[in-house]
Amino acid sequence: MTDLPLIGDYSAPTTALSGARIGVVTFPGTLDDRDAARAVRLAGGEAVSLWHADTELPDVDAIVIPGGFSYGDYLRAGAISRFAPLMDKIVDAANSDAKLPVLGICNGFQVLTESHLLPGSMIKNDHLKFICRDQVLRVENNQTAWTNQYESGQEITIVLKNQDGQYVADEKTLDELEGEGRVAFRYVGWNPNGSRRDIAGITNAAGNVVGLMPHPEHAVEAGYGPDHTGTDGLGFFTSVLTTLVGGAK
Amino acid sequence: MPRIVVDVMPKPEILDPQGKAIVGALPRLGFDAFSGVRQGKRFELKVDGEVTETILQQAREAAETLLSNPVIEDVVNVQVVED
Amino acid sequence: MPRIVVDVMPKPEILDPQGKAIVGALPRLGFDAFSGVRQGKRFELKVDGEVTETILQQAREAAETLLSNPVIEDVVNVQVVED
Amino acid sequence: MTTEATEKEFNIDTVENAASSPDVDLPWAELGLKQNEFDEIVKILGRRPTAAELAMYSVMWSEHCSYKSTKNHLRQFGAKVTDEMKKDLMVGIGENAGVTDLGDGWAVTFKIESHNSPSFVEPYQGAATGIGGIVRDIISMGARPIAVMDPLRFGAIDHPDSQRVVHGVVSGIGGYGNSLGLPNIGGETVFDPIYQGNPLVNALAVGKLRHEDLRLANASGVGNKVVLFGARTGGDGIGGASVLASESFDDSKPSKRPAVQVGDPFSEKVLIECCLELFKGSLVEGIQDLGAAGISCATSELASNGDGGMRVELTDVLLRDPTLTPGEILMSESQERMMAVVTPENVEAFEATMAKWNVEYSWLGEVTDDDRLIITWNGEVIVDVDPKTVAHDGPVYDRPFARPEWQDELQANTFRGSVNAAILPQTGDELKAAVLELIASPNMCDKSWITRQYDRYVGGNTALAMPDDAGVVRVDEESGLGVAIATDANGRYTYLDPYVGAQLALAESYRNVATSGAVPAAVSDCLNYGSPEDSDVMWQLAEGIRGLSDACMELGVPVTGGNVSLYNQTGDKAIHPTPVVATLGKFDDVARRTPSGWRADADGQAIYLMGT
Ligand SMILES: Nc1ncnc2c1ncn2[C@@H]1O[C@H](COP(=O)(O)OP(=O)(O)O)[C@@H](O)[C@H]1O
Repeated sequence: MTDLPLIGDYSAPTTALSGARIGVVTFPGTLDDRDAARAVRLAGGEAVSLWHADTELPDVDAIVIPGGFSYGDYLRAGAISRFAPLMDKIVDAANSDAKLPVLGICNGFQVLTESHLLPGSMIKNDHLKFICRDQVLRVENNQTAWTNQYESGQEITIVLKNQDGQYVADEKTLDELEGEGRVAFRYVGWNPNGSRRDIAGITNAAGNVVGLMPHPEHAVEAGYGPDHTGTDGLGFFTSVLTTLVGGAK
Repeated sequence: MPRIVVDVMPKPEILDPQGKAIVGALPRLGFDAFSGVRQGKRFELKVDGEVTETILQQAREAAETLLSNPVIEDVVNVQVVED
Repeated sequence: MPRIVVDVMPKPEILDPQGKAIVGALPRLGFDAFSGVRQGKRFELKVDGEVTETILQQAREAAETLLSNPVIEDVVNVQVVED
Repeated sequence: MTTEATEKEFNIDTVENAASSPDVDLPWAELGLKQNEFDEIVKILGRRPTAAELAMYSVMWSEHCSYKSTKNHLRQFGAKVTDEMKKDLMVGIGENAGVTDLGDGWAVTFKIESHNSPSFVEPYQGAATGIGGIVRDIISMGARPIAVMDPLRFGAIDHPDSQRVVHGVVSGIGGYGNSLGLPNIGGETVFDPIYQGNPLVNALAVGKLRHEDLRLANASGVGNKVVLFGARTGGDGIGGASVLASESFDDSKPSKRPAVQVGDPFSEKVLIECCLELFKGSLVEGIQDLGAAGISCATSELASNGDGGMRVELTDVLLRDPTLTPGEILMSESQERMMAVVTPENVEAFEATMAKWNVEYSWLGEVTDDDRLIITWNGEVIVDVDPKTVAHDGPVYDRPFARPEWQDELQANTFRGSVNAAILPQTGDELKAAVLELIASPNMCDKSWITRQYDRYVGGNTALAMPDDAGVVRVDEESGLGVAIATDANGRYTYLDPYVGAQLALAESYRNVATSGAVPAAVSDCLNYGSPEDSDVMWQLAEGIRGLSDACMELGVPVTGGNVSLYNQTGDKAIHPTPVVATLGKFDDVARRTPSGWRADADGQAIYLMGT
């Protein structure tokens, strides 16, 4: 406790219950990496900081690409980060037989679509403004590495905050996503950014790569989450730990 | 259908954080031929029918008032494009 | 000094929220001649020296990979401009 | 990527040249200096200043940097304090921001500043760079910024220009603050026609640090290196300084200078992380952010607060615009830059940190053993001054002030005391109409259309933000140690009674912090007033400072820093005197915070009214 934790310097001692090591990626401009690391720790895992410029992927069991404005997001959200040396490794690991679980949150989701790990893309919110609110989502697919601790159809409240959060894809892709059950989350009550078919998050076919715009890592600790109480986001992190110890449904 | 293209660029003396971020990224991707990048906006205004001088004049005015912020941007081009 | 201009526009089938906002604002300001607006990006890449075919090819590749996202955007133009 | 001298050769006005050409006409008036001030500079130097020296003195002796009209009054903040009030004060007024001990080896630093007139000219960028500037103040204390707040004053909500200003300012604050990953934990939004041409954009930042990480802006240790890092230097914010083009006495007029500054929050975010890494490795001895007056301020402050002098080569500054003249480089206000002092042993580690974060830097010079600030251009001396005369010994004015003739009438003619009292609502229907009118007023209505454009969750430590009257952030995750902050002001009260109005602003923010459950511990203030050259305004200002300092004494909380924004007026119509007061309170565990906002799930709970 004596030192201020730095970005890229939040790895916890190896006391984690499951022993699972979850990497959290930091790009220049990443903002929510320490929040994601905290969420991993609160769920019982060990957070390992990963630096965008690293050319090797250390020994980790899963990866979170957190939110923020990497490289300022001036060009397109996630456009420049996608080319980080570490991203090549992450793409390979996610596509490998081992199917490394990868969660992209907000800017991380944008990085995943720019890297073609997930289809579609994000454009500016339909109302053109940044929006920060407590958002209700419905869990549409609880079979992924990151959602297995939720009930199918369960409604959860987590934080939404973004500028470029409108999910778009062509109709064919959208139909495919729906048909294959790959829409993982949908906005409930109000669509806060104009996303096609109220899509808040999606998964790849194998269920190891999940991306969503809202922020589960901001809803893991009572007192600091939505309306200062909610902890509905913790399930993402307990899900992946459950997957890793072989206990997924 | 004809369109009027309006190009708006950040003023040369103004810092362009977008261009700066791109110019930093290009060489990492092996694109080493560029010594500077600036990012501006391109608007395409659709016109139903013929582009008269009055309409072009409207586009020029819209470019100066709504489409650009004269404090930090220049309208570098207003031009009719036929498809 | 020559520059290479790259123009990127949102794909026609993708809704363009910025263009939509502009098309709503124009008539309020008395600009009633336009039936649609789309907002894209214009990049100016500075080249020190002459623009060779290799450099132009680099610009085309940068346009397709970094400067645009083919899922939502089209590169509509890559062109050398001399000052 | 270190040093890269400019090719450009100017016909430089050296110290030698100045000594041998005493009669050259200098544009001191255009640079805002008065005859007596110019004479004083000549007296200090024993010769005419060079163009570059003139540039430095003119910006550093401006109202904005020298507090020349308010210094005599502001002294009360330092004088009216007891030992008890100073108990937790680690750094008081005078540094970039005050530092308050929080216990357990933790400290917090906070400060509020204005960015009013730039925000009127270009609302988005003006407000954005306002956030950027105050955040750099916090970093330069050795702290990690942890939250921002934004008290705002706009003109009438239905005035044609308000849309431009309001939406620009709000999205600028969000655009910059959100990109830095700093939660916005509160602020104020007031609409009043009095602010039509002079909106107030005040920005507050708070940071946390371990005691041992505290850094001050001083250059000590002979032979230590001086480095400038972050963004390149452009012609930003040197509008008036273009007259210095004449310093080159040649015909190659510089190219255009930017009318406004554009912020680059990404660069600032990287700068924050990079600075924290420098602090953690103890790689810098002293550090100073570059704000108003840029390199002039950074070099003269660092040198005068240290125990030696400083020598700097100006052609080593990395430029965005190669046509800048030396004077312009000294005055440039380009954003997202810092200056630091590094020991020779740490140079390599410093460079490695810069490389990791991909931040540009250049070594400009070193700390010397005399007490001169010497600035050279290609080796030729263009500035040779005692840095204290630039940074601290600027002019001080006792501006005349007097209670305005109209003040009595204004007070007599208040609602209750006047004929207007007769129209106070009496019947149920009248009361209903009055209530409806009140809740429809833009000042009373829901502000979530603003606050939802701000990220209040980032960092995971926000315990209270909107709709609560105080923002609360946790500082230490293990113990729950934290702070509450509220900013308040009421321009109309202060107009009616400048002394009591300032006290009411303090009382309100103090109450808001106290009711959140925190123990009020420190105050920062942003004094927004009209022209000090108007004796009515000067009286409002004098009364405001006297009122606030008396009240701080009464409540036992010290003022640890702040900012004065003057000349907020259109023609001779000044804004209402608006002293915005921020109170910071301490929590030993933020888990005990008490929300004040009405909550949907509070049905059935009792409501009590306390006090008189
Ligand atoms: N410009 C602003 N920036 C951030 N928060 C703001 C701003 N304006 C208002 N707020 C927040 O919105 C909430 C309601 O504000 P307001 O209506 O002024 O409350 P009150 O009247 O109780 O002071 C408060 O939490 C306040 O901090």
